[in-house]
Amino acid sequence: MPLRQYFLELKINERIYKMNIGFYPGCSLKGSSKEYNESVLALGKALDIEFEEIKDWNCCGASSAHALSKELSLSLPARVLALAEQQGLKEIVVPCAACYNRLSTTQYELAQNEELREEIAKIIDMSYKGGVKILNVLQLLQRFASDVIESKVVKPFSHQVACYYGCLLVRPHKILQFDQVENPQIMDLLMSKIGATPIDWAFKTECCGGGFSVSRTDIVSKLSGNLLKDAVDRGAKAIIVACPMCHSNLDMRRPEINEYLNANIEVPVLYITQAIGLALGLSPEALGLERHFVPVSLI
Amino acid sequence: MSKIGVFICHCGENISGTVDCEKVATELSKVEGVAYSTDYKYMCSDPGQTLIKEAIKTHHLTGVVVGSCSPRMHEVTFRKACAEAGLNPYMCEIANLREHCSWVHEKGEATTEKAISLVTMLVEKVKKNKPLTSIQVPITKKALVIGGGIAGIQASLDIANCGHQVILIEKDPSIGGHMSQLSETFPTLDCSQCILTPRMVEVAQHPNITLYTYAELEKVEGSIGNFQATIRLKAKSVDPKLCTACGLCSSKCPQKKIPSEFNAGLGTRTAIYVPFPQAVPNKPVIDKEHCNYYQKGKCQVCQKNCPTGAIEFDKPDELITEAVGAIVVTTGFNVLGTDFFPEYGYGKYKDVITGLQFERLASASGPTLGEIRRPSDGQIPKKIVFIACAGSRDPAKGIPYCSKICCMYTAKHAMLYQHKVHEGESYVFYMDIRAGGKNYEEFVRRAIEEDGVNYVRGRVARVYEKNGKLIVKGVDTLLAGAQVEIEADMVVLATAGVSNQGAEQLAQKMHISYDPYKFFAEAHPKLKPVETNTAGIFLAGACQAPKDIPDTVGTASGAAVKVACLFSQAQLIREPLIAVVNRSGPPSFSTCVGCFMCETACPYHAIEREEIKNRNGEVLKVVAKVNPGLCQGCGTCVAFCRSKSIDIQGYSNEEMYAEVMSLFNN
Amino acid sequence: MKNNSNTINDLHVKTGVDINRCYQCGKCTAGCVLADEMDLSPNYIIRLLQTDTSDNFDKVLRSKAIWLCLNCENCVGRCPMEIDIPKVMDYMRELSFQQKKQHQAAHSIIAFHESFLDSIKYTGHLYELGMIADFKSRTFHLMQDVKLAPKMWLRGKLNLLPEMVKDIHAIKAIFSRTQNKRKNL
Amino acid sequence: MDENSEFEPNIVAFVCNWCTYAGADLTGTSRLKYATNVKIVRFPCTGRIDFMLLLKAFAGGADGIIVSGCHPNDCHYTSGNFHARRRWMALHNLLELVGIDVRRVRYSWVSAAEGAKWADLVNSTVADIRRFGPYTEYQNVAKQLEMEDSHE
Repeated sequence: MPLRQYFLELKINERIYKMNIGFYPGCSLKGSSKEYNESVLALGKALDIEFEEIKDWNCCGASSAHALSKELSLSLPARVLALAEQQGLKEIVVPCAACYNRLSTTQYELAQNEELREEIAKIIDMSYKGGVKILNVLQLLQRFASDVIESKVVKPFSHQVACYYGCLLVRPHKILQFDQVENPQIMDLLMSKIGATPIDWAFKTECCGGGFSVSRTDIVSKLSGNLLKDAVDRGAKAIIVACPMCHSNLDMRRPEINEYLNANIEVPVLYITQAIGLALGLSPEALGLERHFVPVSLI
Repeated sequence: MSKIGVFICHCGENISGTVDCEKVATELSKVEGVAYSTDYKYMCSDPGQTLIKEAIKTHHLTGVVVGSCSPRMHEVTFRKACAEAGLNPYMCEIANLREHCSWVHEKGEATTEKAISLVTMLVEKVKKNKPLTSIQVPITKKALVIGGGIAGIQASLDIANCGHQVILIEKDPSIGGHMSQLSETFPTLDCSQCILTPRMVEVAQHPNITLYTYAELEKVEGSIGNFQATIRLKAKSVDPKLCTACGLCSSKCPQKKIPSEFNAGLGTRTAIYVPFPQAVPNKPVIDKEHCNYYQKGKCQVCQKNCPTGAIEFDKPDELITEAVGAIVVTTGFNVLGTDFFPEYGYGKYKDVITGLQFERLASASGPTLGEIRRPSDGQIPKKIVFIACAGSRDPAKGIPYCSKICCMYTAKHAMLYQHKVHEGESYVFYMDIRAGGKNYEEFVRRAIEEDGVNYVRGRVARVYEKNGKLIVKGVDTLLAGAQVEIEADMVVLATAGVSNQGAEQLAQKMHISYDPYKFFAEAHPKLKPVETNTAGIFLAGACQAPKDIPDTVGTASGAAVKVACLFSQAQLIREPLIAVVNRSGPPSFSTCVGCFMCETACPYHAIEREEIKNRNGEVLKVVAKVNPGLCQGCGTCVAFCRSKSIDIQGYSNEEMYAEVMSLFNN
Repeated sequence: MKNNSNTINDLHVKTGVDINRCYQCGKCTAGCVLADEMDLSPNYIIRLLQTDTSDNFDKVLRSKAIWLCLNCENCVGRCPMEIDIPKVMDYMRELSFQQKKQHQAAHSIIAFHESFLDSIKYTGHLYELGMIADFKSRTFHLMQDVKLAPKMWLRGKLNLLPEMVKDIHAIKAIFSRTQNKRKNL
Repeated sequence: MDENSEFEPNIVAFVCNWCTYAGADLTGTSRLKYATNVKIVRFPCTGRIDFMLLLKAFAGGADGIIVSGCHPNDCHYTSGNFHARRRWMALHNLLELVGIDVRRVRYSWVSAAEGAKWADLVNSTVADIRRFGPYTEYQNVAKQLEMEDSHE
């Protein structure tokens, strides 16, 4: 029966695409946040998720393009999305929270406004129908691994942790539709599966200073410092993040933060992929832990 | 053959100043069917009316057209005069020569021509008019009041004191409503229960009031003057006749941790319970959802301990039907939850509470016996923050409207706090202070000036806990947007007032309209504030919109007067300007084809279905029938009817066509 | 004092944000992480724009606050009227930049944005080393982070050479097509 | 057109009793002046207005028609004005299709408090219809149809 055949094929296709998920690393993961890239890929391998990188991708423009040009801020991500679509990818995982945010925003804006979609299509000289689903790393882990992680844990990550989502993963909620805006839970849930105890703290979704790392380090020290202090005061032994900007601000800017706080906070900052990787028995080297400025003393 | 009389009024100079009245009368006398035509200085005066009456008698007039001021002024006068002369009042029409002609045009030929047209139009209409008689409907002089809060109590007492029977039903085990939960009341700070409980007792003891608590409306049939209301008396599991209210059952009940509704969740109650000590009636009921026996099949501790054997398990609900002539809906409001405001931490932090919970803390009958103590550890809060508009005026997460009462109760809360905790500090974050009302503004000023409450103009972004304190991050917009951070011990949210649960279903049962927020809609927002669009059903209190106690009591008395007015008549007399479905002899019995477009169009549910049967009792067809008690005469059904089978008396198709076409016949 | 070239109507049309809905509750400012650094608080900026006078519009264009906004979206997430302030900030920044009305204190922030975008323009990616060098030359913050770079290098976090997008013409085309909007780039 | 400057159009207004009729009364009480061309027919509600009556009026020789009732949500009978509006919107296209000049029907809302608005409505309608000239097309067609009917 042709209809039956059709459904059979559909199932096969689904299985294929489940295994092969699109991957957009973004610039940070290729540079200053290499360990995030390494840990995502290592964890993917451990969990049998195969990534297919978008070919010849470009920078999404992140925190700068939208400040100076709306069109540019939509065009750069639009090219990435169009490339993914061209490549036949139904879903792409975007570990960098900034890229995730920009790509999702572009997706939303283009879907809302046909005129704008045509205008952007002209600028990038490519068409984008809007069929690519964008996932952040937490969604990826929740989807593919929430039921298997627990069974694969070999070294429980039994520490008190502060799950830090930052702003870009959860806001704007209207566009991202991810978790609860004021009190997100998914990262807490994933961490508790590997034996960690997530603490209740006050700065889960407050901003770390984001793209001001270079231009206004003073602001970053203040914002990151305040949130780091709250986490430590409440007994966090590690900060868990899913955003390269949060990581670099909390990790690389630690001397400035300590100077601002007039303190010596040594709590390490781990990507969630690193924490889970450790619990699954992956080596610190494979997860890029040695690249951190603040040594990860928990292992 | 019609014999129409035409009477043109000069209205002093008001009409004759620009219209040549004599000419109008002369021209009209030439119109076919006009038997008499004249003009006079003041038609509405006694001699003027006598003129019309005499003419009707002398000339055997079959219809009258008066060219005068607006029918909205004197239609009643002239129709009454006609009736006194033996002419059916609905054979009299008024041509509006003043407001629609002489006053709005300059003197001249054209104005007189228009006046002639206006009178001619109505002459043509009157020719087609049919004599009509008023509709008389009998009235059952007993009222049903739904909801036993202060509105229902007031309405019941007022109606009962007029000498009419009242049935008051209340869904909870006791009457009293939200007002019984309040501590003190603004702007006088008198104790809520002290002024309410005497009224509650009065209701219970009034010979004209039948009180059914733990009862809900099941359905309503019929129309104004003659409703049949079916009421569900929920099984109380306690025989009130045997129960002596000794309280032994409650003290022995093993289910002790049920959040008390009366204490807004701040205290607990048992499964067999009296909601509060002053409850009326003061007899317990068993809450089946929490009772061990009803849920798990065993326990019956209350039954074993009851000295009078009053506990009766497994008794079914009872349905009773009551005939009533009018209904007053006083189902009140509800307090919005604040789960949708995660930034304020309600539900997460024990010491973030709602305004209603604060009322219970401040009330002498509350869980802390009137001391302000925070729920988490029972400490007296040294610093307290009140957040106004927690839900109100917030289209994004809450409700767009202003809940009206929050500004006042927040001022009251802050004041009560300052009175009870002298060394305490209180802050109110507000956007606007809406204190319109007698002595209201003075009350708020007192809170600020005498009691030292700190009013901060701005909203709060978030509340979080740190080291046992609630950190409130707000703003003072009057300081150019300076951020304000307060380490508070307790936060009180001025939660919005919303419609009660089940309001929509209740409205649908009674066919009354409601707004998008499920508050019941009054017939006219200004001039009919306690009526609904369904004749005989009235509204009072916060089921219409959030209201304070004075407004609630005002509308309750208003609704009671409307009921008393209705009951003061021997029979209900209504204008016959209503729709009718034509009827004829066999074989068709009516041109109505039974499409029931009229039924969908009618805003009053006045269209009923009538079966036409042959002699053997077989149904030939189903046609529409108008319930004259419900029809208000808008005529929307007439325009919808495809077969021209429904028509409206006084504005019938024939009459309106004649009126319009008279303009073009020359 | 109405001015035809910069109006809130333009703002409404181009961003879809209707700032007339704002009733000045201040919740945006209350939750803003940078409000105390700003010369104009977010709710004050909206109020200035609401007046729709060219003076007040200009005041916003010349403010430091628009450049400090991090687009963390705390404000819009909690706004009872769902006014997208970050979008307004983006719009005002773009205009301020076009009309060369940037606040002086925003110099380093804008320099960073320009270096960032330049890097993308020429490589298609963010070439961090190049960008930092470019930023330093723009701001003369020559000594900034001198200790950081070697540490990053040691940890393999700094690529010496940029990784280029193969189809660099496509990227350049995107830049040139959006160029007219960004005269200064 | 000059030849039409002397033309006095014949206009009928179908209004509801509760809002527009009362509004027109207020125009009178306020002594605001307007053109004499419009004659008001009182209905209980705009919902009552059978739009066949409009066609009849055009066939009879009306040059323009005003339909006016309560503002949305102000209807004395809750929803009659909505029914009227919906009916008008449906009919509007149909009339256009069969070639009736729909500009000659003015649909409006005038409340009991809008005396001045009523005067404006009448004056602007009269000015418009005066500009359009006498409406004879439909009248002729209707007469033609009537004749054909009577021949059969």
